[in-house]
Amino acid sequence: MLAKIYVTPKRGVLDPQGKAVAQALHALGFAEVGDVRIGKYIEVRLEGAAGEEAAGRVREMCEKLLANQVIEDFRFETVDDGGKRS
Amino acid sequence: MLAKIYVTPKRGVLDPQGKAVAQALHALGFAEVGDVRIGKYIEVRLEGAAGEEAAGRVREMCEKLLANQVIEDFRFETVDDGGKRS
Amino acid sequence: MSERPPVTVRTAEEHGLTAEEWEKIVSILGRPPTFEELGVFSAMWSEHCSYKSSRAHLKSLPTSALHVIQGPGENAGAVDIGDGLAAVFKIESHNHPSFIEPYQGAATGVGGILRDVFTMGARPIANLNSLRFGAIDHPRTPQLVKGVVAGIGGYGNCVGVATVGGEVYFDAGYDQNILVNAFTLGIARHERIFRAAASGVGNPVIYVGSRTGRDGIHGASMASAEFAEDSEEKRPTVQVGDPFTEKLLLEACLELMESDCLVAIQDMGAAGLTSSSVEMAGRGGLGIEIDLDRVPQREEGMSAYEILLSESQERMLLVAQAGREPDVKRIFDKWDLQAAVIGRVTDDGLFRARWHGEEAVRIPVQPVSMQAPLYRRPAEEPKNLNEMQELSLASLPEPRDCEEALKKLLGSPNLCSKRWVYEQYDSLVRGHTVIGPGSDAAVLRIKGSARGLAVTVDCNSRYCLLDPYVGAVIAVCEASRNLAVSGARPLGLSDCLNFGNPEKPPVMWQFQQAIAGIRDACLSLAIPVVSGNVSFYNDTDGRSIPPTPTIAMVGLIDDVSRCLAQGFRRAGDVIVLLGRSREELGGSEFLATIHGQVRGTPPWIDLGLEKRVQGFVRAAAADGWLRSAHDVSEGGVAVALAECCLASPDRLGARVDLEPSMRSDALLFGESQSRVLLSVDRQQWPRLRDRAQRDGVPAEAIGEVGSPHLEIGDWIDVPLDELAAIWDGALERALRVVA
Amino acid sequence: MKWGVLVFPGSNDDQDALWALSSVHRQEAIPLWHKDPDLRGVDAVVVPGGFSYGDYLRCGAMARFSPVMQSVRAFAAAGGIVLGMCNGFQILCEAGLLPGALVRNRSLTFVCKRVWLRVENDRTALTRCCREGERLQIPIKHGEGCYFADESTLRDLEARGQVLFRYVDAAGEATPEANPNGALRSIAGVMNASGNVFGMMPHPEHAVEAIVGGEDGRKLFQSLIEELEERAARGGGSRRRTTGRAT
Ligand SMILES: Nc1ncnc2c1ncn2[C@@H]1O[C@H](COP(=O)(O)OP(=O)(O)O)[C@@H](O)[C@H]1O
Ligand SMILES: [Mg+2]
Repeated sequence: MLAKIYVTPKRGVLDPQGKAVAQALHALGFAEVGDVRIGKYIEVRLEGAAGEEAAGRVREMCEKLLANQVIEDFRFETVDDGGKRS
Repeated sequence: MLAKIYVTPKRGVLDPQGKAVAQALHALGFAEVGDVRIGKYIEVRLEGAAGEEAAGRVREMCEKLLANQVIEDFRFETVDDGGKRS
Repeated sequence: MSERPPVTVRTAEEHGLTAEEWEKIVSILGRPPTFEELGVFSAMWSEHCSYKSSRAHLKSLPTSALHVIQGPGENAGAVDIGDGLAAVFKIESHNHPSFIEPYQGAATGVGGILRDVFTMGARPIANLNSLRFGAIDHPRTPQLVKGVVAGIGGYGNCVGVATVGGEVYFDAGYDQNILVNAFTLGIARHERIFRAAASGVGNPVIYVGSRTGRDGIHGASMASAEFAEDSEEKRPTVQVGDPFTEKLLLEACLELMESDCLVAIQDMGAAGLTSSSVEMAGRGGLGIEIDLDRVPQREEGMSAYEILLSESQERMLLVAQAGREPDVKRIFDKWDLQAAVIGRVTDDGLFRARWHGEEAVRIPVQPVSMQAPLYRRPAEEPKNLNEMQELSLASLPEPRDCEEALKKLLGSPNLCSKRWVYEQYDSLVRGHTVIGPGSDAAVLRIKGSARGLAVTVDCNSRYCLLDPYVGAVIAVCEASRNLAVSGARPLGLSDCLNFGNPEKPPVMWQFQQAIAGIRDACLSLAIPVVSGNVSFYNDTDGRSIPPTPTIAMVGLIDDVSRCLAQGFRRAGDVIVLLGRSREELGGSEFLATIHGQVRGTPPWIDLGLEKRVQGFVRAAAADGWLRSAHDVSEGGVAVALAECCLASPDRLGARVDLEPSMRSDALLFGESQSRVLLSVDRQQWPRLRDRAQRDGVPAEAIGEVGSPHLEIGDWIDVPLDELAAIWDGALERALRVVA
Repeated sequence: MKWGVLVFPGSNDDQDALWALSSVHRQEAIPLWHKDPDLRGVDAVVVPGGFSYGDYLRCGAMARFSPVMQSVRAFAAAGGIVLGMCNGFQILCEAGLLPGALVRNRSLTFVCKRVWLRVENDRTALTRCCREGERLQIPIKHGEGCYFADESTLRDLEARGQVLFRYVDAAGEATPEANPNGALRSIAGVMNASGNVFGMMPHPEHAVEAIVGGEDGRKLFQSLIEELEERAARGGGSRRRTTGRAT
């Protein structure tokens, strides 16, 4: 199984990375660009795990390690891809 | 419109962060964790843009700036969320 | 601004103000404050901004000397360093934010102190940091250390200011309350030192830097919950640092200071826009009027209260000459920064803030500072002090194997190499670094001059716990000694007084004792205090941290090519021990590491001898008589010798003999003060000995440099490689616990 | 000779490069502001270290779009000498003027220390005052200095002598322990195929004075100075004498 995890800066928390990229895109002529927010995208392969229980474990990983909940939110989805690499 | 962009390390490119996170997860008792790969998740809000053309623009942003194709792959999706914040 | 809740004494109490303070506010205004005004008072009268518990005591510190250009009271202190230049410096704490979010807390701590220094017109050339963490095996420690160190590096490296030194200690007393103290040193030309006093009625007040968000709003969390329907939305958020913007701000401000448009400038630190406005108006004896709607905002729907009290980073407030707004704007445009005129200087002595066309704040400026509360809080010696000070050496068994003890000490987190920490810092950028991290003090050259500056930061909080007066005396002496062994003469110090809750009489007692210690040491060594910071309320669950009066000190070297580092340089040199060794182990690292005890009284210190030793080393260094110098501190002579070997560029060992005049553990590991290890050319030694005798400095040749081993009498004979392996990687090994 | 040192917002070692060139090597050296495409007639361009534009997305990713870089591209295409150090190396890779990319250090931490480099090719404009196999002690300071390129690129680089320096130990061996960032094949610096664009992670501009950490970096600047003088003496003719070695 594959867990796809999205970690994003919390609302209201300054995102200097996003700010800088928005400015750069404007400078490159992408005038239509509004807000940009940059987070992490993490793929975790899980051996032999499945279903509800696996989801619970992924949540735990996020809470314990992958997201810094003081400044970041996270969400995730799990896909059963038969063990193939994405 | 909102573009959700995923930038991931190319296969074969070193991902020391992914390796370190996998190790840390093991140490925390998540024995089921296999490979971990860490990339970027970028949300770009696009004002007044839509459809095919917007997608073309997003592709251009990725190729020009958001991903370095020597080491990274990208993919993206666009969602019309009526201009709401995600 | 309709439908606002009535502001009462209860609201004030929720803002951390007392009933008497509330009465005072009402009498100053002649009416109850608005909600925004209450926010302003609570911020300005907080311990952090008003120093209400410490002010009375800080007055006793010596702050003047002929070379002091700016003492305490401005954003940073400044001392003359010759050639028309001044050294501008200050240390500041960022303890609580770093415990909550170590990376960002430490990063924004560095950002804040950098702004304090460049606000004065100085180009920052060096950063230092003083860190205290809990026990190394406390489950939270590794993450805190990694986060804090990465944050300090992440910010300083990106801004392009070299981080050249610091200290790191581990002690269970900081398990729940780490300390992150950051220091910046800058250089300014005398005539370009800027101050934060507004002047010129009608001059524009200009906001520059990042937009304002809801970051770290003081006291707002509970207060706003009452009237906000969407309280989640308005919760104060952690401050995230943006070092790139800081770099632009630094360059833009320094460029602006070269022009003649600038009247006054102040960074927006604690209590943000409010305190910078009130302080600039207050120092100039004038008023300031601002329009909150014109403040660049990051988020929608911010309230007046939030804009006034936001602590968003990387912002500055300045007063420019009327009519020069376009020049100011041009400079900030060049650096892609915002500059918004948000108000003007007035002659009415009021701080007024308009919002949505109404006046939300109208406060007389002088009373906010002049009538700020001032407390002489009760002080009382801690009940367990006598018991802690008891130590009977007779009951301690002497170590059977001193070599084992040395190895254990060198591998202990407090004495091992801090390389893992300082390699994460760019210690070279801008090319001033003559001696970087890894010696007693860092040494920086002054470009275009033969001179150099030496900087160090020191405090042994174990000594301060056992006797805060003596501990503080030693902190000042050790800092000064670290400068002396680098060849420098101290010019001034900046202190960061980290203590527990001042409302507790034992904490207040520790504080008063420490101040007295700093005062006496400064008077004796003739070192003025030119800036500083007090951090109270470092307690968690009713437990206070050990008193930690951190001392950062800056010194001058007339010929920087004569500066000294601690490592041995040449085989065959004579090793000389200066000072007197006593049989004392109280509060030592040896006692803590080998016997697991923190007790006894700190080492004896004789300020007269201290002064003579320092003067002697400095003079000998200036005359080029010495090859290396190192002060003897934690771990005693044995550890100091090992450090001289390990810091030697060629990893030279040493053969040493010590007169067995006392217990072996006290002889090898005792921490008697005012001692220094020198290495000198054999030819030079007789001359040096005579000079020492003349100067009343005990000096003894104890051995010789050069051997692949460190040998000390019959006690120790160990290959340097073995010591290096223990010492070098110890911190990394200890921290490589689960990420 | 006249040197231009690019200044981006966030450049930090620009002052060090200017100092090394003007105060130490007695060259004429001027800053070139990123918004201005005019190279003001310089004979060589230095892309300095730092954190251009904060390096918030990827190191060097944004700098390459600046007006000055468009001119540098043309300058390089015409055979002009361009040297990128640290962030400058990252920028040149991002701009496609040098092959490969620089990724996060193996340790995941920033690292600042003096390292040993071994000169791999002494027939280049940057190394002509060195001997092949010679060791230089020069500091590094970066968080993303791990050189990466795909296998075939690496093979080409090696075959054409485009690898300039490798990280080595005190004995001159390219061991894994001596590799401070995990760079593939211990590569610390490379040049382009025509031998006029150079990139290296170490900072030679921080190794030009004994009092602040050594003088080994001087040889590299001296090499370029000699190259430029020789070119000038030839009347700006063929700019291609010391190019990549075809082995
Ligand atoms: N947090 C830190 N940041 C930078 N350098 C540090 C830090 N901690 C320790 N160092 C450096 O490591 C060396 C040893 O530190 P320390 O044992 O505290 O020295 P000393 O006892 O002489 O004051 C010093 O050169 C110091 O500057
Ligand atoms: Mg010391």
